[in-house]
Amino acid sequence: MKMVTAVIKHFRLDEVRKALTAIGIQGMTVVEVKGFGRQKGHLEVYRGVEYEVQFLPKIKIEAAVPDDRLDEVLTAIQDSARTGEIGDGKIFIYPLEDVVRIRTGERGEAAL
Amino acid sequence: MKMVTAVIKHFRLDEVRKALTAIGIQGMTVVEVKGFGRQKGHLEVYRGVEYEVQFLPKIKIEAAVPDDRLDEVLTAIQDSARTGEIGDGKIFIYPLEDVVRIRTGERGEAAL
Amino acid sequence: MKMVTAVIKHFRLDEVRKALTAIGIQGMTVVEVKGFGRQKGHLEVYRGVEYEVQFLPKIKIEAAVPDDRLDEVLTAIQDSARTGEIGDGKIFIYPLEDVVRIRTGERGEAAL
Amino acid sequence: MKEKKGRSLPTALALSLLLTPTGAVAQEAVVADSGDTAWMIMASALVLFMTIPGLSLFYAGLVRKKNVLSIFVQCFAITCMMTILWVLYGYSIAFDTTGMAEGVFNARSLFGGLGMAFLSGVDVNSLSGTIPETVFLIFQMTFAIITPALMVGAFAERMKFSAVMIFAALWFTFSYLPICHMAWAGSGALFHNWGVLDFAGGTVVHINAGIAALIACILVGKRSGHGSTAMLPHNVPFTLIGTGMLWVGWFGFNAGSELAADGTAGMAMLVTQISTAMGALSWMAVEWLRSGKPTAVGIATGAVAGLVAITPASGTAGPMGALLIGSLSGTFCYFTATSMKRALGYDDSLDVFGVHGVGGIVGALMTGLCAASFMGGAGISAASVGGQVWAQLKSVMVTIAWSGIVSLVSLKLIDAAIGLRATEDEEVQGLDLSHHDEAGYRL
Amino acid sequence: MKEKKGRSLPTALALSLLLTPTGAVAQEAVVADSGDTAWMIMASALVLFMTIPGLSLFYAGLVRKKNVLSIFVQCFAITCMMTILWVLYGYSIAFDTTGMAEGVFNARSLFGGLGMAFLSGVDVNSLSGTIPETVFLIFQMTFAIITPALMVGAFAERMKFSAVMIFAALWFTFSYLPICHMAWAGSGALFHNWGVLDFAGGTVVHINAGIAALIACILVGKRSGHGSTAMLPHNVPFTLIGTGMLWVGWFGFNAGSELAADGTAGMAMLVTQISTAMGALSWMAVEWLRSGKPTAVGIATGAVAGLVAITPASGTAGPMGALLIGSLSGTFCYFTATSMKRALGYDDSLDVFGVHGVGGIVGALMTGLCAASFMGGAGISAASVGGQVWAQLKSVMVTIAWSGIVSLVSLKLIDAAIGLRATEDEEVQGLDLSHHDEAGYRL
Amino acid sequence: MKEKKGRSLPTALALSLLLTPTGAVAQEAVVADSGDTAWMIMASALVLFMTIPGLSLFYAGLVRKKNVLSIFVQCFAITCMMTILWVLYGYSIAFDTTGMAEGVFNARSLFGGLGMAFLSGVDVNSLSGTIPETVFLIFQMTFAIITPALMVGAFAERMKFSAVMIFAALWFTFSYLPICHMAWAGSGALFHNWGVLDFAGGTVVHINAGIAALIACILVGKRSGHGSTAMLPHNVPFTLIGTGMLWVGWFGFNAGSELAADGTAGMAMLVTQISTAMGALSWMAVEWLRSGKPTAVGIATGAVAGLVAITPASGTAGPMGALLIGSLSGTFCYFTATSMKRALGYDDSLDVFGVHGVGGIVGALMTGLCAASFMGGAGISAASVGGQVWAQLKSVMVTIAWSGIVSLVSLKLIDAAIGLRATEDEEVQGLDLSHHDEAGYRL
Ligand SMILES: Nc1ncnc2c1ncn2[C@@H]1O[C@H](COP(=O)(O)OP(=O)(O)O)[C@@H](O)[C@H]1O
Ligand SMILES: Nc1ncnc2c1ncn2[C@@H]1O[C@H](COP(=O)(O)OP(=O)(O)O)[C@@H](O)[C@H]1O
Ligand SMILES: Nc1ncnc2c1ncn2[C@@H]1O[C@H](COP(=O)(O)OP(=O)(O)O)[C@@H](O)[C@H]1O
Repeated sequence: MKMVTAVIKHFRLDEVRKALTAIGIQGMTVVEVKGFGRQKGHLEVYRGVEYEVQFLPKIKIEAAVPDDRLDEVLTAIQDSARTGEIGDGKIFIYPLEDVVRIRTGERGEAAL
Repeated sequence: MKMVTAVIKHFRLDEVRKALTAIGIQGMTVVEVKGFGRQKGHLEVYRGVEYEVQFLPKIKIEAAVPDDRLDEVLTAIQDSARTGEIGDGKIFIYPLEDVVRIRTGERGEAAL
Repeated sequence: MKMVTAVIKHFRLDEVRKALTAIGIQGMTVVEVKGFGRQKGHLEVYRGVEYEVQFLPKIKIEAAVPDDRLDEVLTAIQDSARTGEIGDGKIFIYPLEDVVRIRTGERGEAAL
Repeated sequence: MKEKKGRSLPTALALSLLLTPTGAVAQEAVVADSGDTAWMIMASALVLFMTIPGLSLFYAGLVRKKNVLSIFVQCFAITCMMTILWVLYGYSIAFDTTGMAEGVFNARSLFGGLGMAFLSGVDVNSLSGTIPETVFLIFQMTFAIITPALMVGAFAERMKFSAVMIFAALWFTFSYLPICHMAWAGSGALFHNWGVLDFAGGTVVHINAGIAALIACILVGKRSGHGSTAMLPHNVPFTLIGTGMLWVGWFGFNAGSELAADGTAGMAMLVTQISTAMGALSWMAVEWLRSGKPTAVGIATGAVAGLVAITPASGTAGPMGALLIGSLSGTFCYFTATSMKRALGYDDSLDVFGVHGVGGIVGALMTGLCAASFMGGAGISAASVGGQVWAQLKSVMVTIAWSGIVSLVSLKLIDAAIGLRATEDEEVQGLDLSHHDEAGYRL
Repeated sequence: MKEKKGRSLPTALALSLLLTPTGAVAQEAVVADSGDTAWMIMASALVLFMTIPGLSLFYAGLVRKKNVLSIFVQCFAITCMMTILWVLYGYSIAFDTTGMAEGVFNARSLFGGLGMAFLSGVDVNSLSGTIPETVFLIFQMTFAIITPALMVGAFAERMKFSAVMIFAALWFTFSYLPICHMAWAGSGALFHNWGVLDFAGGTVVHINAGIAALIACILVGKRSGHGSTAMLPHNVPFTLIGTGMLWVGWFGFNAGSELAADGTAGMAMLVTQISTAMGALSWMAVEWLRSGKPTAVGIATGAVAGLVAITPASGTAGPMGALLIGSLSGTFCYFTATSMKRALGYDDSLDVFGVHGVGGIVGALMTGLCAASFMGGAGISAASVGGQVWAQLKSVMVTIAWSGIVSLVSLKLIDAAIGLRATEDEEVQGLDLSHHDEAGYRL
Repeated sequence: MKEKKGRSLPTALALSLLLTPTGAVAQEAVVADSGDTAWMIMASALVLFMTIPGLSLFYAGLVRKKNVLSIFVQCFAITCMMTILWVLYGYSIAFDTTGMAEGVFNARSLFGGLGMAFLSGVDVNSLSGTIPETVFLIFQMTFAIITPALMVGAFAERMKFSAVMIFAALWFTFSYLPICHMAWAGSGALFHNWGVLDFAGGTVVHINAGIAALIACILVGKRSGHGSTAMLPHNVPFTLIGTGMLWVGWFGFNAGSELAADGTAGMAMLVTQISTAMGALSWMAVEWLRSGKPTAVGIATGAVAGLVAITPASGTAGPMGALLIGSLSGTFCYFTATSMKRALGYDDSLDVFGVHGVGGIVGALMTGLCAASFMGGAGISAASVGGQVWAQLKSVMVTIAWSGIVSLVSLKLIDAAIGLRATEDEEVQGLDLSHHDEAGYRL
């Protein structure tokens, strides 16, 4: 199994959730994060004082998926999260050794 | 080493923390997340307007553990987090290559 | 590639960010977490009522890095995050299978 | 020379009960009374406080986090704009009585002239009854401020800021001012001629704004995601703070409408307190029974429903009437804001129509009944209750029709000219960032 | 016919200093005074503002996030319920003077009859001294509202909503009304006969509520996790906003208790301001010395301690007395809310007893001393200070015993009938979700 | 004996227009007027409300989350300290008129003596004009409270708490009290002799505090990270709530400065409302044009700019003047707080100088013009406008120089003694935790 983690733009969450649900991904976990990437460094001015915007609000989605669904999932996320502008985010793929469903004790892909 | 990550119900945090402490787990990191899983999809009504509850507030616990403590840890979490109802959550087990304690520079299991 | 995850003290974030930027790390993702570790257990009193401080506010930084930059990155984080006091935090190194840049579809180290 | 404007009682009632003393007072009242002035300065401050920050907080707490500032900006900008428009021509169109005569219907029964535009004729020494005219006109200004601000809740989270401002200006000019004139400009004004009782603004303020709100939320359309995404309040404590401020400020609204610190003001305050308590308790009770748990937003909304409904009656109802009005309003508004809204499917974001429109109508009609002596009211006879209720009903119908048409036409025009709605993207991002370039919180 | 109720000075003092002018005023006062009425309308608004939103905010900020709405709902629902109970029978039991006579002790020294139940006899024209009776009864109503609301802080975060409401109703009926009557119903009332000085409610409001709070927090039991889990304020700014509102509103409370806009009202305002400042500064100083840093919640609580303690003395103390009262109260309350509470181990969540109970007792006793001329007070002689302090002490003891017993019995009854506490699960989840089906914030 | 202090009109104006009626009133006014007293009690409450919680909220919302409590603590502690200092010697130095005579310049033209220290001579019966002296001195106290509190915004987020308190005490004593005396102590006082018009505190409050703020923010130094890190408001709704409270409270400030509930108070209220609306609208308009979007903080700051600028003019300007003053102030302050601050590079965290300093100067000068009859003002002739503006300018220069020097010397002394700034670590951690051992929120 893989843990697919995507850092995306805030307002794309709904699209991505729908795209994943559409291809049958049953679960995911979402957390608000702050991102620092290429989309950095623009100067802003507030009340006459300049500052550099360093961290931008982003959303991180984590979805554990069976190995054979990986490509499909990546495509779904890419398509739904892309706006074409810098800061669209990244997807990180971690190896996952095991999963346990707490309620039933099921393990592995059965637990997804 | 493994990184054991559990997505659990909010009000179970204290139990889980106690259970882990009881078996000698010294450290963990906790973050508030929003979960989307099977426990989804119920309709609610607010002021006459229907909506689907999609994301539920959950707690994610991360604890790095030595390989030989893994089973014990999984059992402890399962026992303390289970309510028997849908939405009890999941445990994800990641391989962990190394750990560093920042203060001392210790690495590996010694750093846990 | 590796995913380097560091749990650090709040007010060290800026230092760590600078240290990583200085060695050319282009991106990172930051999230507020609560830490439970050795730095626990001190009693405080509020309005005449005692309590044990269990969770301390911490910052978790995640940075995906190419394998060959790993040591450099670890040193940079250690140096910039260390205060020498308990609670300085830990670094966890995860294997990372792949990375995708959403905007362009680039993969692997090219996507970092 | 200037007569005590604004809150004239209907002829019948005035004749039988109040004409002599009022007349007497009016003739003596060549000097200002410092006690009345003190009270009316404070009453005006209270009513302004209802809008900023009261109503702003009440509404701001109910929207989603990403739109919190848009509510504040709209309420504040409306406050500022109405202040200026009131000074320029509003006061005159509402209260210029040139060309009016008791019982006569003519164009001046519907709106005043421009003789007092730019506040011409008002100086430090002008009086209005026993208070300086400046104080009277500020008191009335605060009503002209809060009324359009009330509508903001209906099209919250999606209407374009510029369109909000233009709509507020048009509606104020063509609906608020005429209805205010019909109700409160005294002899010769339409509602006055009919003997309508509207002490503090059931028609002028609540029905007027409530209908406009309904039309607007329909024309602007539903929020995107309505009916599928949760649009829950982001800061309920704000709503409750706002409720407290509205409640306390409403004493200025209702008891202030007496324009004097006297027994009627005291009674207005008492019935306001009673009706509000009953509105809140009845909403709480119905909700507790129907859904198992009394909510905080529920008790707050019920209180506002009680406040709204007692408004027109506050000068003529007694404590018993207030108990009745409050309970009815809490219950009716509960069902409008839940079952009825659901059945009809319009998206009145913060239930402006459900509370102000419906509560206003309940109040305006019940005012007729509760003025009766047998209800402990100020004293119309049992025999004339029917006639009074009929007069009330007529004023309600006129207000609904007038405000509805003005709103419809104004919104259609604005839509054609510049569009009513924020774009989908702006809406998803939130009006705070997209329209005001600011985030509400960095917590 | 109606005499100026509520704030009669003790016989001795009245005879020596004030009887003649007061008598004179009472006889002339056949007409209302618009200035006094203006002030008393506003004073009533200010005291209501103290509860909603003032006190609600003060308390709401101090609890944990998951219970923020429960505080608001309790305060609002108590406000509504007390309004109605006051109208139904409260005003009558508190202020009906039938059967009372100067110096005579009988059942009517403890509570009034039901002759004015349903506000019978009150109309637009009734006067109470120089103000409409409606205004007097609303002013008093706001006291009857805030007193039970004060108790909410003691059993916050764990008591069942229905039990809170029933307790508030029982305690209001059997403890608030009698103590209010004893203190303020005039000739023949117990405290009046003793010559007790309680200008604005040291016994009636603060000790009364403080003792009930102590009993209740003990009987309801500690919050689960008390003594091990942190139960820190979730929104300190709310507490500070609430403090500001309480402070400003308290001018209505204290200066309003004069029932007129005159020199005594002005002096009451002045001593209130001074005592509050000293309460805050002394708490800040002690905290700074003892724990190294002055906290925001500390300065806020110290201010409230100063406000509480000056309350009974505000009509008779001078600036010097206010400096003394404020400093003592800030210091005493600091130690009660920290060291003493810790030693005794009860869980008075928000220090209602520590501030209102203790501050009220300090104030009630010091009122005797600070009324003395040599303290710059309103004028009892040095010789009679001892007797005055003794009278004060008696009233304090009666209030403690009375409120303690009523609270104990009421709570035991409620516990037997429906239980006092939320379940463990409900408490862990938070009362907002478990009792009111709502979350405070979505930030 | 006591004359109506505080708001004497300049000699020329008084002689030509107002001397006779004022004189007449002053002679009759051996008794208090309950209406004036009612209003002034409320006006005092309103001005206190401006500081706690109004200004505290306005500022607290604008700082970063980690410093929110430091703002509140500073505002509250200043409120308490000023209360006590005012009672001890402040009132006397500001308003003791011993040794003063019309037109005479001597030491007493700059500050009063200590004859009324410890409020000696003030009792329940003392009058000041038609109101109790206690009420007059509380009203003035609330001005002495808010003025130093205004400065807090300039050195927010970095100045040491102890240094803030000492600076506030020194500056109050050596700058606030003298300028207050010069402007408002009546015959013989410097600004009075010059015929300066400062109805409610353009020089005394706003320029005085604005200059001190500028000096202080320069001497304390920039916040660490200034110019690179974002220092955005953490809670804009708080700032807007604070704005609403300031706005409403300002009626107490301006209309209260009439010390009576009369036509001038009414007109002061009206021009205040108009100027505020124009201040907000003009800031909004300029911002909309320049940066494409009107912000919430912008409309709020513009409103405050309008309030500040009308303050000195509020007793003499008419509606037309108010439109002008508000628009100018909104525009000027916008450019000061953005372009000019950027060009000069000082770190006035919350634009105290930009709004109070600049707005105060605009207002003080325009007061001269807008008092002219052709501007609809209270009535100086076109011919004397030049002289009036010159008098205004002189008072502005004196205030700038005086406050500047006092601030500079005080801060240098404090710096030498204990240091002005929190340490770098404390600043990074935030003043809430480092100085007050508390976190603002646990959300
Ligand atoms: N090396 C990295 N490690 C962890 N997170 C990263 C890394 N690089 C980028 N991110 C995350 O991805 C987000 C988007 O990256 P960015 O470089 O701004 O845009 P893009 O991927 O479109 O070029 C960042 O805000 C950050 O949260
Ligand atoms: N595939 C997944 N990837 C990541 N997180 C998941 C996944 N499936 C479930 N979760 C997390 O686990 C939580 C509980 O899952 P759910 O399916 O609701 O209940 P249960 O595991 O008891 O059947 C979800 O709210 C979500 O946060
Ligand atoms: N085994 C662990 N798994 C996950 N996170 C941990 C673990 N141990 C420590 N942490 C995190 O690291 C932080 C610092 O650890 P702590 O033991 O307090 O200090 P130190 O590492 O300096 O000895 C903790 O607050 C916690 O967030």
